[in-house]
Amino acid sequence: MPKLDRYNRQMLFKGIGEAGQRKLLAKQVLIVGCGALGSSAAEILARAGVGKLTIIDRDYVEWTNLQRQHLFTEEDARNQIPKAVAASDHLTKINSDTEIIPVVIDATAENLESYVQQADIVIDATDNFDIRFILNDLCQKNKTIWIFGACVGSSGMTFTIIPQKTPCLDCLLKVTPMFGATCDAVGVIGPAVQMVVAHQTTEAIKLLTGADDDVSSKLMIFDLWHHHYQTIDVSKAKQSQCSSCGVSPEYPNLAYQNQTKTEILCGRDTVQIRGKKFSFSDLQQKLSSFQNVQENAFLLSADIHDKRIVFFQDGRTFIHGTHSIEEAKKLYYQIVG
Amino acid sequence: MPKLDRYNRQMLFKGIGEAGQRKLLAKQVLIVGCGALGSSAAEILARAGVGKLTIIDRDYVEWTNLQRQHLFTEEDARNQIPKAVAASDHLTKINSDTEIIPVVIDATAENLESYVQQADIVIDATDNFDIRFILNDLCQKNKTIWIFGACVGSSGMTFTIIPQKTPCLDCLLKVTPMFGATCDAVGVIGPAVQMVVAHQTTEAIKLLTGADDDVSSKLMIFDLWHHHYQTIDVSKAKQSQCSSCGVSPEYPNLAYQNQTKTEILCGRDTVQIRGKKFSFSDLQQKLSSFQNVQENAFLLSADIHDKRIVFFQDGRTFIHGTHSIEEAKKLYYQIVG
Amino acid sequence: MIKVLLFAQLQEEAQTDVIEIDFQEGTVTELKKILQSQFDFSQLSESMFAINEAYALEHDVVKSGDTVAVIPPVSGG
Amino acid sequence: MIKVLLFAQLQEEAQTDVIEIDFQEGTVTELKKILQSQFDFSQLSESMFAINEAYALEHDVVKSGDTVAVIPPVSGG
Repeated sequence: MPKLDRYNRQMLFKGIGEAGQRKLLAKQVLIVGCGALGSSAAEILARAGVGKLTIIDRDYVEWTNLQRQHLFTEEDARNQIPKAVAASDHLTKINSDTEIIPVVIDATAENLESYVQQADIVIDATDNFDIRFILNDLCQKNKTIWIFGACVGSSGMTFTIIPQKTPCLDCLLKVTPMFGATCDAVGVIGPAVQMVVAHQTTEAIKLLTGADDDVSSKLMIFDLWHHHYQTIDVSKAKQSQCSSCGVSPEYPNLAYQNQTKTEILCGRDTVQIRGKKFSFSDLQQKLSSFQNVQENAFLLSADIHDKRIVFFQDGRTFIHGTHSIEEAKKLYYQIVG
Repeated sequence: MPKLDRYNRQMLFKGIGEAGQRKLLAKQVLIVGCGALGSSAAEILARAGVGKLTIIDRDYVEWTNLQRQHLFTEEDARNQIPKAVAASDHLTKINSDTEIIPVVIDATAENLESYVQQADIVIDATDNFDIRFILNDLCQKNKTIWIFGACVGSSGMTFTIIPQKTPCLDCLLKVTPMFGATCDAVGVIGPAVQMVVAHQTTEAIKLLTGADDDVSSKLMIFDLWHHHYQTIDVSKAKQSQCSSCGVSPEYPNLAYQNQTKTEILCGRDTVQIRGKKFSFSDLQQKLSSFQNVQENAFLLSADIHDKRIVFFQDGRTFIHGTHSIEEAKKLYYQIVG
Repeated sequence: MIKVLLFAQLQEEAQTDVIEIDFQEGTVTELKKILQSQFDFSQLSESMFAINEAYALEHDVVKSGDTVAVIPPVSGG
Repeated sequence: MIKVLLFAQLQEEAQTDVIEIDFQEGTVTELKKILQSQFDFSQLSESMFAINEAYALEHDVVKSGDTVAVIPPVSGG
């Protein structure tokens, strides 16, 4: 069938029309993170016919993801497929017109910038504030709109951050939180994810189709279990002296770049080590005496007593079963020598 | 991994916990309709670990569905797989613990009742008021809770109808609408679908896990494009003389059963004829002189000049490309003789 | 002044999602007549009305400052 | 009386999602002190406050009848 016909029900919607659909097909969206928010946002935008989606994620599909992370199947968890790759495989079957670029990296201030520069808009589907503040600076620096989103329990929130217009994340959170509630610590229900994504993708579709005047200027927060829904006017939060979006920006999250080579993945009972790249064949020899060695094109894993070690091709290693950096490093060096 | 572990993030949520998860795994939900609302509700509930989902739908996957109907792929549209079957195939890959029963029938007052009786709750994912009023009567008669949902454009609404407690659909719509706005006539955007489903499935999960006190008693209506969100107290609408939920119910939509053998599928440019069951091999002979004959295990279709005819195994036939019952019947009898 | 929120197909018929009307006090029936006289609505008689997020009957009173939601039958799914 | 809506982890810490407080008039800073004295909140200083759906600064005034939303940092995704 002709390319446009499949979007008929979306073109019938007055806010988009055929002209809006043609714009969508020519646009590029960067989705940072491909967990619950990212996989669902990617699905909605691919079905809607966005021209190109770049999906960045550092992690692989696990069984506990399946309860709320759309696109992924039991086979993806069984084979430990990186989330960006698994999402790309499923999305291609849903809409072969949309170009999907899966990127399996640990996003940093450095490697993220070129992706931000290429994107028409950025969807925040990350799970920690470190990367959100980096994204905030990068988007202000490059004058790119990004759509903040987060959820936990039965609650969630979203806000569209428009450079030179709305407050930025730094303005809103004057005190940088040490941590925020995570799904891994306090749980989350699937519908809360979908509610955040419904708002993020609506605003994205408005921006991509040129319906800028209809974009919400408010921060939306809800609780589905207890029936709260608020849309908050945050214009007052904008600070002219903000170090990220103010008159003399310094982009602190890019300048004082976090050099940590090792970090605890919040609430995951996992430590990530950024190290040298090893060949998988070398590693396989070293792991040969351990249990449950699994390999696919993207990662190699094994059980080391009560812990599990996972090597990625980009030089990162996950040690599952500990939140002690010391213990994780000890185990890591036992293997790589 | 042990059966419960994959639901860890949902059990961590205080409103559900391990006790709630065990209840979910033992529950049965009937989803009537497997278009946009139905496919997404089924995905969320299967991922959440509902024990058994029965999915009823009379239609097959078409290209224009893919823009907003989750689960389905281009291959499903290419092969014209019945929606209930396609959904079942995908859901089984997502959660093999959930039993999925796909039912390819045109739901009527008669064939629907036994499914309603078996279900713990019913999700409305239909696309017309005829079937919703039948569902309303069946659920009142059998004291089954059903969750009304509908969407169009960037708007949608939902309301949980609890027998002997809330108003029913008849109470709310005192004048039975001749028609309601359909996605096929005025379009719909994907996020509006997800917003309705997020609310329907949250209420479903509350009911299934025993969190009845947290169930919303309000009718929710929204418009994502124009940022409206209202939760309406409809308790005043309940009528003691209602013919469906009142003191002397008559269930008019079951009693005066719609005997139409032929109907126009609203906004679809399609006529449905309920006729005799023919063997597919007989039909194939009759269709041999026509273009583009396609067959799968569930249906047989062909182009007849500028129209397309689709035979289902249960004796129904769709004539696409007309909304004239007369013209459709003429074509039908030309083929079946 | 009252604020009238229109949903779904009513928006297309009125070409807007919010109408402000100079309405001091009157019943829902009276408001319906005014709306029907100003716009070419096809399904106003089949629509639900809510005043300040409470379902309203024909004789219920709308006062200046109220927000009225008008909800037409929506059958898409 | 004011109504305080709590979101996400604050609900678990207070064991409720809505608190009614006998509060006549005072700043957000004063309200925070009262909340912190009554409940064992871990992230109140990092939370956003909104009065009647408008972002509030420390010196903004909360009056009887207002609805205050308290929004802690949420990082799940």
